[in-house]
Amino acid sequence: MPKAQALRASLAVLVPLVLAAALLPQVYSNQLLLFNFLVFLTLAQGVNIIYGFTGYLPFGYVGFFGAGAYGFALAVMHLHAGPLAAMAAGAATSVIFGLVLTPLLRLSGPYFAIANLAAALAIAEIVSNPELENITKGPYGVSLSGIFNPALSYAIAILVMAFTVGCVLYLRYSRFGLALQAIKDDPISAASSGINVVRARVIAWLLSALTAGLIGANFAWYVSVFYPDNVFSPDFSIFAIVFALFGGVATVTGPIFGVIVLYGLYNFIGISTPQYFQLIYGLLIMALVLFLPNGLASLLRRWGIHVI
Amino acid sequence: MSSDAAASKPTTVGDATSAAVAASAATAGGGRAASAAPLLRVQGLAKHFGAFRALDGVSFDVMPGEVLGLVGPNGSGKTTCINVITGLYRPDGGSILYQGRPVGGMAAHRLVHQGINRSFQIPKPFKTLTVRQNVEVARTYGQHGGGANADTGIGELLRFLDLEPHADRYAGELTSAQQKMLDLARALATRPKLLCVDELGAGLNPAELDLVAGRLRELARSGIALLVVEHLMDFVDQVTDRLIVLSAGKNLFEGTLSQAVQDPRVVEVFLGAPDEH
Amino acid sequence: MSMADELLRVSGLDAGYGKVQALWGAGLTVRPRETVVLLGPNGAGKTTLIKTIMGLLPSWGGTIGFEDHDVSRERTDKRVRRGIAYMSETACFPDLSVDDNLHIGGQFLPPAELKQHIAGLYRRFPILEEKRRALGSSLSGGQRKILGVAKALAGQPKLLVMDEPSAGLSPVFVKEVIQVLRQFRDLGLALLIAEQNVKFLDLADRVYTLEGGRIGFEGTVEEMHADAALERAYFGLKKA
Amino acid sequence: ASAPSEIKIGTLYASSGPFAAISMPVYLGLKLWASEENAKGGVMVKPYGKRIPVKLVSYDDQSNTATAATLYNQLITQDKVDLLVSDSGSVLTSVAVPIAREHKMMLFDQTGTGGTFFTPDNPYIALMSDPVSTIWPKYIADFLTKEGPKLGIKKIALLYATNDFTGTQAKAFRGFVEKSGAPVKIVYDKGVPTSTSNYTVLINNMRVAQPDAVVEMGYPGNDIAFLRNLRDSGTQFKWLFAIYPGLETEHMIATVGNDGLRYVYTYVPSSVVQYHAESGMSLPQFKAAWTKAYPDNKVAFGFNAVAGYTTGLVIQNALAATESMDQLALRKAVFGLSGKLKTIDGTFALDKNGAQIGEITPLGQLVPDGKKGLKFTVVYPHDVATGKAVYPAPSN
Amino acid sequence: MLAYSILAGLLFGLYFSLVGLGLNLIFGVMRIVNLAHGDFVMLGAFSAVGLYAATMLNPILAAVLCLVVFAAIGFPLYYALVPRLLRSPDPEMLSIILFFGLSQVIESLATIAFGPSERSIPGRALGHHPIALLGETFPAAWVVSAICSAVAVVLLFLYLYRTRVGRLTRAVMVHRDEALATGIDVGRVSALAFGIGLGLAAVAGCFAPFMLGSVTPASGVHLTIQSFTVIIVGSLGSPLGTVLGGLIYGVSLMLMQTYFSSWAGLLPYLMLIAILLVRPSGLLGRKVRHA
Ligand SMILES: Nc1ncnc2c1ncn2[C@@H]1O[C@H](COP(=O)(O)OP(=O)(O)OP(=O)(O)O)[C@@H](O)[C@H]1O
Ligand SMILES: Nc1ncnc2c1ncn2[C@@H]1O[C@H](COP(=O)(O)OP(=O)(O)OP(=O)(O)O)[C@@H](O)[C@H]1O
Ligand SMILES: [Mg+2]
Ligand SMILES: [Mg+2]
Repeated sequence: MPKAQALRASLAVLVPLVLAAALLPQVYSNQLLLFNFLVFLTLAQGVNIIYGFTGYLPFGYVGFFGAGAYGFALAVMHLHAGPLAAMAAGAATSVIFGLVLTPLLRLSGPYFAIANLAAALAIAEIVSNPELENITKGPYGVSLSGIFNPALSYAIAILVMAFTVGCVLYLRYSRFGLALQAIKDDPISAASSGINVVRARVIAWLLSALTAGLIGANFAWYVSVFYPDNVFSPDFSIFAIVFALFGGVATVTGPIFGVIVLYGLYNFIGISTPQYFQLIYGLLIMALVLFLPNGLASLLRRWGIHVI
Repeated sequence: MSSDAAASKPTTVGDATSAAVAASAATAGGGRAASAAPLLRVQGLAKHFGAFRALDGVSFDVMPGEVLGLVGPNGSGKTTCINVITGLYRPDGGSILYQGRPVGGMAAHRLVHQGINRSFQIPKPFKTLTVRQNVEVARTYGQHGGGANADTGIGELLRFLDLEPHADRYAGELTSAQQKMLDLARALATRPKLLCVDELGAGLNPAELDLVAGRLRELARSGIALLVVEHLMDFVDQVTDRLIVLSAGKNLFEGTLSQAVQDPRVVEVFLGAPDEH
Repeated sequence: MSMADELLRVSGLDAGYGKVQALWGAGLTVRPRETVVLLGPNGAGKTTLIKTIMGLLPSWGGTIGFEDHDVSRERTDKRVRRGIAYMSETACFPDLSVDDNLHIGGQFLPPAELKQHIAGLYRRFPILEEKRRALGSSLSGGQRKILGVAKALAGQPKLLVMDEPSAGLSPVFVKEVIQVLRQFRDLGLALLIAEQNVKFLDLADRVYTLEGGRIGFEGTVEEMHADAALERAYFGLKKA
Repeated sequence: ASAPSEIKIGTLYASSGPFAAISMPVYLGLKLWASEENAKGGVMVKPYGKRIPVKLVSYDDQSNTATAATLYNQLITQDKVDLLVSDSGSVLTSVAVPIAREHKMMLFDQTGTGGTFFTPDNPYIALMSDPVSTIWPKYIADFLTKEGPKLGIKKIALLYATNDFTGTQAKAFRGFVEKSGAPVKIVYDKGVPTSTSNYTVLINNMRVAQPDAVVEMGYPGNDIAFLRNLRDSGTQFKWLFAIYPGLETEHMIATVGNDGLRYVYTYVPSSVVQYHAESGMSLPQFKAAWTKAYPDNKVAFGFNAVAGYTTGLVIQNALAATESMDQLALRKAVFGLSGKLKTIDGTFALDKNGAQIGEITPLGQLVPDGKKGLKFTVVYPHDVATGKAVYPAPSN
Repeated sequence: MLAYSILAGLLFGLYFSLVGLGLNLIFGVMRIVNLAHGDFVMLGAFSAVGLYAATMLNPILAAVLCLVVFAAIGFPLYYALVPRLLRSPDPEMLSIILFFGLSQVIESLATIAFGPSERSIPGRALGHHPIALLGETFPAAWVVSAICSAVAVVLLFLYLYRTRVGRLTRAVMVHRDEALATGIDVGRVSALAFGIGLGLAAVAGCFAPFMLGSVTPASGVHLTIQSFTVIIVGSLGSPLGTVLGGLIYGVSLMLMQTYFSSWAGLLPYLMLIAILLVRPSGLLGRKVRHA
């Protein structure tokens, strides 16, 4: 892939995204809504990294998110770390969790998806176990009001999101990304093309763990009071996956559109017609799968628009 | 293979192969001296699937630059043999020496870097990548440490295997036969010294078989040792120097085809009684 | 169409994949009890033609007539019920027992009739009788093809369509398969076979060649040998 | 200042998901209060010196905390509500705490009893109804430690669901018992996941420990499963406490059945103690109003419904007393009610951090009443007691 | 205590194999991940509750009724959703989203219809007195539910291995394309399997009030996860595996409750992971040949 093209693409995607994220709070005061957009943009791209480029559907993706959040919380509570150091700790926790889970990559298709879900539920169970109260505060939730700082944590979230999108851009335009797609198509052939399949997969896996961990830590920082149920809620996984798939995986812009459109609609419905919130949203998702199965990206392609 | 490609044969093949296999040309220099040390030595190779013994003590040598035919009835263990040699399965017994070093159970991609590669009986292309990208990937990661400039000689390689017209189609759209050629192209892109081809001829008509046979001989001449699994005897006759006949995971026979057709056991389990007409 | 002497009549058939057209106005006929072999370089469109005849690929244009019906718009299972059996590359269900495979092949026959018909098949193929409980996947490549033929025949078709039945078979099995087909041809079964292996021409009453998605030559094997170009294209240099 | 046409009260509810069951009654209770007051032309708002209708601005968070967070923010930043009322339960309240604080909004915390919410450095929260979990189980402990020995209760079994609500109470209970130094011992002490829906084996294990008294603490789902399994497996304990038979009596009767509830000890909610309400409706009135407003009893009437209604009453009295509509002024007004306001829910009292320490619900026992019915006897503390504890529970 | 836990585990497990059965059938035939499975179980439960409240109908009869009704509902639902889905590029994964949407719809409709709070059926509906089993006594409802589950499993087994359609169903399970080529009306066979799958889910639901104490419209999610644990452990597409998975799940859960109660929630997940790491395609899964 020509470097120039990659560069152009990166600018075309990152600049507007970051600008929008940075400026919107000036005009729209529900910053938390914007923050959640950043969270889901990052998570959807994280899903994109692992599912879009290697074909593993991370059904328990929230495990990384929660690990990041609790890594953050533990660092603050026990090491009295500053927010940024604590975020590093959160990311590290998530990556370590990812390392522990690498054996799951031996599984395929739904087996992986469900095993990953199980892993996420497992870590949630562990964290929320009252016998670990002195460490994790068990089910009683953590309160980090001391370091509560919405403005700064929002700014950092923009960086995390940008970093994640950057990773996807790299995969989209690098040889490594091509290798990953090759593996996705046929691991055996990939191996006999000289690709170290296991290593490549692990790298992608840990990369998506890292991004989820970062944003998880960031989330913990932003809300600063939460329970295990908050940060390990399966909704995070499902939303991220739905957004990514709807937008179109293995592209950079697909998941971005996915989040903007779907999460936008989600909040719109939730605020405009709360009484039928769940019903309408459920129907909407079904309709999208049935009538737009290849995601938005495919639609654009059909209209002859090149999708980055 | 489209017949027009047949026209552009003799010239391209030369430089294509030299490009494709420059790396290995030195090692064997085309010579097939029986005295030379074997490139690959398989001894008492065993592979079990549960209680079933797919390979049960198979032994043979492949000399540098030699074309060895590996034939046998369906289910006799030919593909399994290749799978084990190329690191797809770890052996359950016996030894594999490559250039004198044991490589049994080594990871597939490392064997590729060492110069062992293969094509698949049921072709396995990267369906969502274009033909060119398929080869690019192999060229990029095929040598140790990766790095090789992705697009050197890819054009020649595609031309050499008559894939150039399809270079920018998705591999998933090719016919099985074309996909087999793509497998071959990918293998060659990694500059192998030992190349195992599994039933390249299946589904080709005699004219096409002649063409493919020619290509394989080209490769052999440029110094690549070939292990050829095939059921079509005319093809085997054209391509191979020597034959190993497997039966039920064991060596049944070793020698030339002309000797093989004399051997009643080979005739019984593999060749079948000569046609009445 | 007056089909008295024609079992299958394909005319002006177009088909392809997505936007890529692979078949251009192909036409052919198969008469009752007749064996037709379809030759062609790879990529010519044999598989496409056969899959379209079976309704596994949508036809873009043209007609497919079987007996007195236009089946071009019918679902595959309907066509099979009419008596067009198809043997795919997979040939049989690898994860089902031989017995299951045969019963599935003849699923739409009345149970009693199917029972004795299958018994008949076992008599004809003792090798399957031995392995009736074994899984398809445990059979060797050749045995699988034989099971495939038997499975196709279990439905008592009038026409058996096959895509490269000999691909990947060791010589002994190729001979076996040809034997079997010969038997059925003699029993009055019409065959349409896409093959590359010239040995199958011994069976053929008529031959079609397909090139670049278009029917080229049509005629008998003798006529084919008479044509030098075809000779070279299909029988290779050695024989020429 | 010119009086606004309406007082905007923002709140969330969970119509679906795990918290729907405890959220909806609270929400409907609050809604009922609003419509009652509006029928009277609104609530008296002191700064404007006149009655002003209240408007409930409410969204559905579907038990999803991320969504809840955005919606709380929506209420504050977009709808610019005058008062912020949190959703029911600690989990859905938790996200509101920092948000309210950030925007300097007084959070009317309905049933979020989580200990972590109430910190000296956060003036922007007050708990309306439930006692904070850390003191709620006091009377259970007192009864077992003070009266227990006389009745011959020596061994106690404690089984609880490991969530904030019941986990904290179990912890508190354990603490009280140990501090008391009474000759009673906790011989079985296990926490189970809140998702536990099957207690048969646990019950059997408890039986093996031969406790004289069993304390089971869980969400309604847990209590229902526990009591049903207990009855179905034919086991009976001499003394058994569970939370929801008291808090959601009708609901429990509907799901567990009378026979499964006989002689069970439980919190006696306002519903029986009949606190004489100086503000708002008395319990019978409220019950009547409820059945009138929600004839299709899809949402269970009980303690949670009362809690929602109480929230309304606190707001009403705070508005009547506040100097201005400024949030800190409101806080002052709310804290001003502490110890004075007497509602259907008993005395409203806050500690300095805003945690509810008003009525600690007494301990009562459900005893057979007539053929199939059940009635409460309040057994502890003595000053409100209406009868003696039946121990051991006669086998039915 | 040990004996009791194991016995209870077996009964409970038998029930959970029933809960997973329908999900597995649907996956086996259509390679569709029915994320709304638990919600159909929930609907079955509410039907039983409603029928009992209205007419005191015995849950066992309710189960029979549900099997028929939900199977009937399954047909149109199949044709509305699945064919379109199967035409999409990656049906297996897209099905996850589609049926997630469906589960949302079902849950919300259920909430609108029944309200959010717990509903149940008195335990005596399935027998008044606990039943003694090998010296231990269990709730009658348990034993009855377990027996009904066993019956359902056997019936499904007979359907698959003793009937003509069952044979075709297995054919579609093992190789959809070959089934098409062989002239099987894959659509009809699948629709049937889909209906039966939903029917089984509903049947399982009819016993849920007894096994789970009560149900709410939100119960679906947890049930779906548990079902997946069960069928993955036993390996996808294999009804026998489901039974095995169910029993293992039940027994280990009960043992966990007995010895490390607060960790009980953790166990099923660890077990699932452990088993998959040892046998990547479940306990009864066959190894796939790669080349
Ligand atoms: N992964 C596997 N699992 C189980 N059995 C296997 C596996 N791979 C091969 N076998 C069995 O091992 C035997 C040898 O298979 P193999 O494919 O090597 O034979 P072959 O000589 O290549 O046959 P053919 O000429 O038909 O390709 C066969 O019986 C096959 O069923
Ligand atoms: N799935 C597909 N998508 C797009 N194009 C395809 C697809 N399958 C085949 N084609 C194209 O259609 C043409 C005919 O293919 P077909 O498989 O019918 O040829 P064939 O005669 O069967 O070849 P072979 O002898 O190798 O089987 C080829 O050009 C091929 O590239
Ligand atoms: Mg082979
Ligand atoms: Mg073909």
